[in-house]
Amino acid sequence: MKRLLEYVGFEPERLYVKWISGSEGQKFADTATEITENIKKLGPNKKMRDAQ
Amino acid sequence: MSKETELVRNKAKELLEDGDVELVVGYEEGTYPSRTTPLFADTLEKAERLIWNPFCVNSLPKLLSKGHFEDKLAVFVKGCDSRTVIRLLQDNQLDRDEVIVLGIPCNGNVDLDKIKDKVDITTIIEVEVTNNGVNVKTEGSTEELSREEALYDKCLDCRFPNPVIADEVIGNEVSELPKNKNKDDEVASLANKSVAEKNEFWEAHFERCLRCYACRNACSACTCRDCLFDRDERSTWLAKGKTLSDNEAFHITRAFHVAGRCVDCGECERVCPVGIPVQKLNRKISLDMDNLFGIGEIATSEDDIDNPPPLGTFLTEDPEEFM
Amino acid sequence: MSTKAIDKNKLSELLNSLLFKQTLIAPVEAEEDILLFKNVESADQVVLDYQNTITPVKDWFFSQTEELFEFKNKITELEINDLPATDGEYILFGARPCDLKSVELLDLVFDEDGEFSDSFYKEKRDRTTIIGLSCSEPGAYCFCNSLDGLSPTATCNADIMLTEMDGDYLVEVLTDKGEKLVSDNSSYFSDKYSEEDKETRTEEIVSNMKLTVDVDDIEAIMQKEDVYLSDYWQELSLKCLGCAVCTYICPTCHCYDIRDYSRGNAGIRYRCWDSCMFNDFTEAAGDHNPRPTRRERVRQRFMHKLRFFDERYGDTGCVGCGRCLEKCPVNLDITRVISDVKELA
Amino acid sequence: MSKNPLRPYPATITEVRDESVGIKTFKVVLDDEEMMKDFNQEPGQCAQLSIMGVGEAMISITSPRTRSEYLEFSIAAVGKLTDVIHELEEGDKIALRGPLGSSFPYQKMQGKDLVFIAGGIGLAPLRSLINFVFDNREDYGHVDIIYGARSPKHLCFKEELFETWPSIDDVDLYLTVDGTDEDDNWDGRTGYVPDYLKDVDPDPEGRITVTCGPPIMIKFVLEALQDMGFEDEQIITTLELNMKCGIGKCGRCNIGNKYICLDGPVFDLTEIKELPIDKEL
Repeated sequence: MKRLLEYVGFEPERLYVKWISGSEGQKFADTATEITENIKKLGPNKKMRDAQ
Repeated sequence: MSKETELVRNKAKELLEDGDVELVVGYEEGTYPSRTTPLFADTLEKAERLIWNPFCVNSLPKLLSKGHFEDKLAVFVKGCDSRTVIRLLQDNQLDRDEVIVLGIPCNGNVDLDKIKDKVDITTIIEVEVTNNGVNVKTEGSTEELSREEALYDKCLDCRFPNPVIADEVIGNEVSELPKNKNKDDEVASLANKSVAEKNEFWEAHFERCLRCYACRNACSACTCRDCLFDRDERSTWLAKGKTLSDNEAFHITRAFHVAGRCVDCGECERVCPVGIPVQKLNRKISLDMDNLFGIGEIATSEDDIDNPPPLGTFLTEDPEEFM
Repeated sequence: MSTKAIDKNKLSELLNSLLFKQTLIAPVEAEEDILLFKNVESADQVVLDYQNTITPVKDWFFSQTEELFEFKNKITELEINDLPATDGEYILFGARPCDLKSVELLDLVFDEDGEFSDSFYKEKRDRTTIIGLSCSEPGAYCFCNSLDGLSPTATCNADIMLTEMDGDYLVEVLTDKGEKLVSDNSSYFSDKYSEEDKETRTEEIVSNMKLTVDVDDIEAIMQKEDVYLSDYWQELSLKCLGCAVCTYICPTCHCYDIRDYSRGNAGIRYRCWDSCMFNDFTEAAGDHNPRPTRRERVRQRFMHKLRFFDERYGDTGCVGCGRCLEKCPVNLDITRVISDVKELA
Repeated sequence: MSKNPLRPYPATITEVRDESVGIKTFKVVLDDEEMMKDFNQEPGQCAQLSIMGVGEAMISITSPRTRSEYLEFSIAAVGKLTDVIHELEEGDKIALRGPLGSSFPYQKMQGKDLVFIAGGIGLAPLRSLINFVFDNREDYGHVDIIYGARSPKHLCFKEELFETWPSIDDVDLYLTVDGTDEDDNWDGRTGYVPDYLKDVDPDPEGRITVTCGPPIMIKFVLEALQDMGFEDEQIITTLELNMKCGIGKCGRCNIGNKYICLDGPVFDLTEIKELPIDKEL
């Protein structure tokens, strides 16, 4: 999926897929923080902006 | 009458006469001798209308996948179409015992859109396709064209000129075809472009999409009776309206749905009225699937019928890029 | 009203000058060999020697997707508002006679007098001046000449009609709107041609038509019960893929769907093209479907074009543009259907 | 700019009544008073009801214009939109446009005896005409109402069936149910509507019949009426198909040269016989 989205012109950083077990609370929090920071750096998505 | 046409008619008549089948599915002349249209011959009279030439392009097995036919039938297939047969058998859309597959080796199909500026397509009498080029004979003259100038793009990169499944092969086997085009290289070169360039490329194409769903309806892998795109009233993420993002969502979703099931027949791209390079999407997915699951080319022999598509099964050794 | 002439190079000057004041919609090449009517920014983009665009000009008057109104809703509050009306004037340049005729037919559907006149269609129609362009070279699948009142140079409801001559265009000024455009830009036009010149040119062009079909009595034949119930439709439906190419590129098909886009407490209602070829088109609640198989759907399409449209509006619903037979993935050919049906009767 | 024919107008639900199993009746008033006063629906006409963000459906107006201060709709929950409508309560908003479609030929019926034959929710479109007739009682002759439902619980408009209508002069009511459950306190007839019609056996002379119900019931009623000697013009029914625009353009409900939403839903049998139909609708 990541590969295809990248191919059609999405920034690859916009899609995260990660396996986190229910017991890995810290890993989940860290991942969410990491994603948020990266997305902030990327700025708003320019693709598919005309969606209603 | 060409030699192939004669063979096709004789075979059809023989099968109908002997009562081996009730119906023979082939092609007849369409609007012009250079245009063909499917023919469902259930009588000897109709079998006399069958033809075979390099204009016999659309995939016939797809027309049989609706469960409309109760009687035993025979169908003519080219190499690409024969992979569709395997695809449909994998999905239980065809019953192997009820279909006689008549394979015909193919050198490539002629694209009327490509040659219409060079010859008057209404006057074409005969066309011969060889490894070296394409000779188009019209009422007035003979035009010698290169394969690139005359054949469908999908045929320029053909890896299966001979049927991979057939109860009988009619005509001589084709030796290896010249590679006039390399789709995989095209995919790679597009993939190597910048995010912005890729975006621009696809948006220009998706913007034109009419959402006529010809690509879906012609697709060998699209066999759902009830397609999600017809059920969009129930989904909130993909609207029927034609906007760039809905068009884009449609194409990305469709590409995923055929992942590991696309047989690269190229019909999607051929039937698109607005020239969207659909196959460039599907081929990318096929290459990714091979890369991830090592499946290579799918639907290349009768043995593949029992190989389930990789995304339809789970194996513990499946790759997990996200762990 | 009057016949004039315009030089080829002056035509593009004229288009460029019109562009300043009005929006120009004209055939452009969106991709190799893919011609579409689009908003044009410069006359250089306009393609003059094309045969048929992929989508017909109906796309301009009856957009594939049209927003109908906006709403804000909560359970006990509801506000519905029309969207701001379009303003400005438009010029539709380069419509071929088949497409011109189709606008005449769509007028019967959308622009009728009465309370249900389609305001969206009508608004665009009233604000658009149509400059038609005769076909100099009919395409391989064109058969307009077989239909009543149509030919590669028919003016139909154009305001101005151009016909390519040797080095220039014969200009027919046909309506008040056309008259206004020509008098506002009189320096571009000269008085070189007469009606006779047009007739001569028409004969010349017609002689190049490749495809003809005899449509005489087709409506009466389609009315016969035997024809309606014939096995022919079943046979024909076997090769149909059930996609909507034929209906979406057809200049006279006018079916649409109505849907809502909504997010939170607000949204819009829009309509979009729909097709009688889709299997869920007539499906009602409870999965009841009066056209349950491809047989009924294929029959409906041809019946509607060749019989029902005529019965209701007094004109055949086909304009002979040839798009459907050319673009149909399996070449399901309306000219062949017409001759086959005649055999049935 | 001319009026947007696809735009509905806000309205308020002023009453919700449970009618029968899965059917509710909604009393609706347009928020714009002028518009409400001018609505002026003819008996048998429909309106498009919308819930924004969900969709729109053509529903027959079950109240007559002689009671012009409100509009009533009896709705069975059979799909996405009607399910949402069923959740609405008094005071909630809905959107509405209309009146749409053809009406019963109530002028042609004047001075005639009338037979109404309905099954299940098929009584809803007839109810607007029945009440219109009763509000103009002296213009019409004898009235027979033959009505059936799956079970006593499925009978709609019970108050009118058992109280209002029987008390009106020169009216005969014939009620029947397909079957009963143990808890039904039913001492009336059990059986199908077409059979009851045959037993009632109305004389075709000077009579007009109006029927609406499930397709299979309509089929047998039409056959029975013709057998009894009714002419095609004396037999009036309503057709229903999936409709969208309601104004004869979107193509969904096209049969032959007719659009059911615009030229229908009311047709007499002469008109129906002219339509190209190769199977039951």
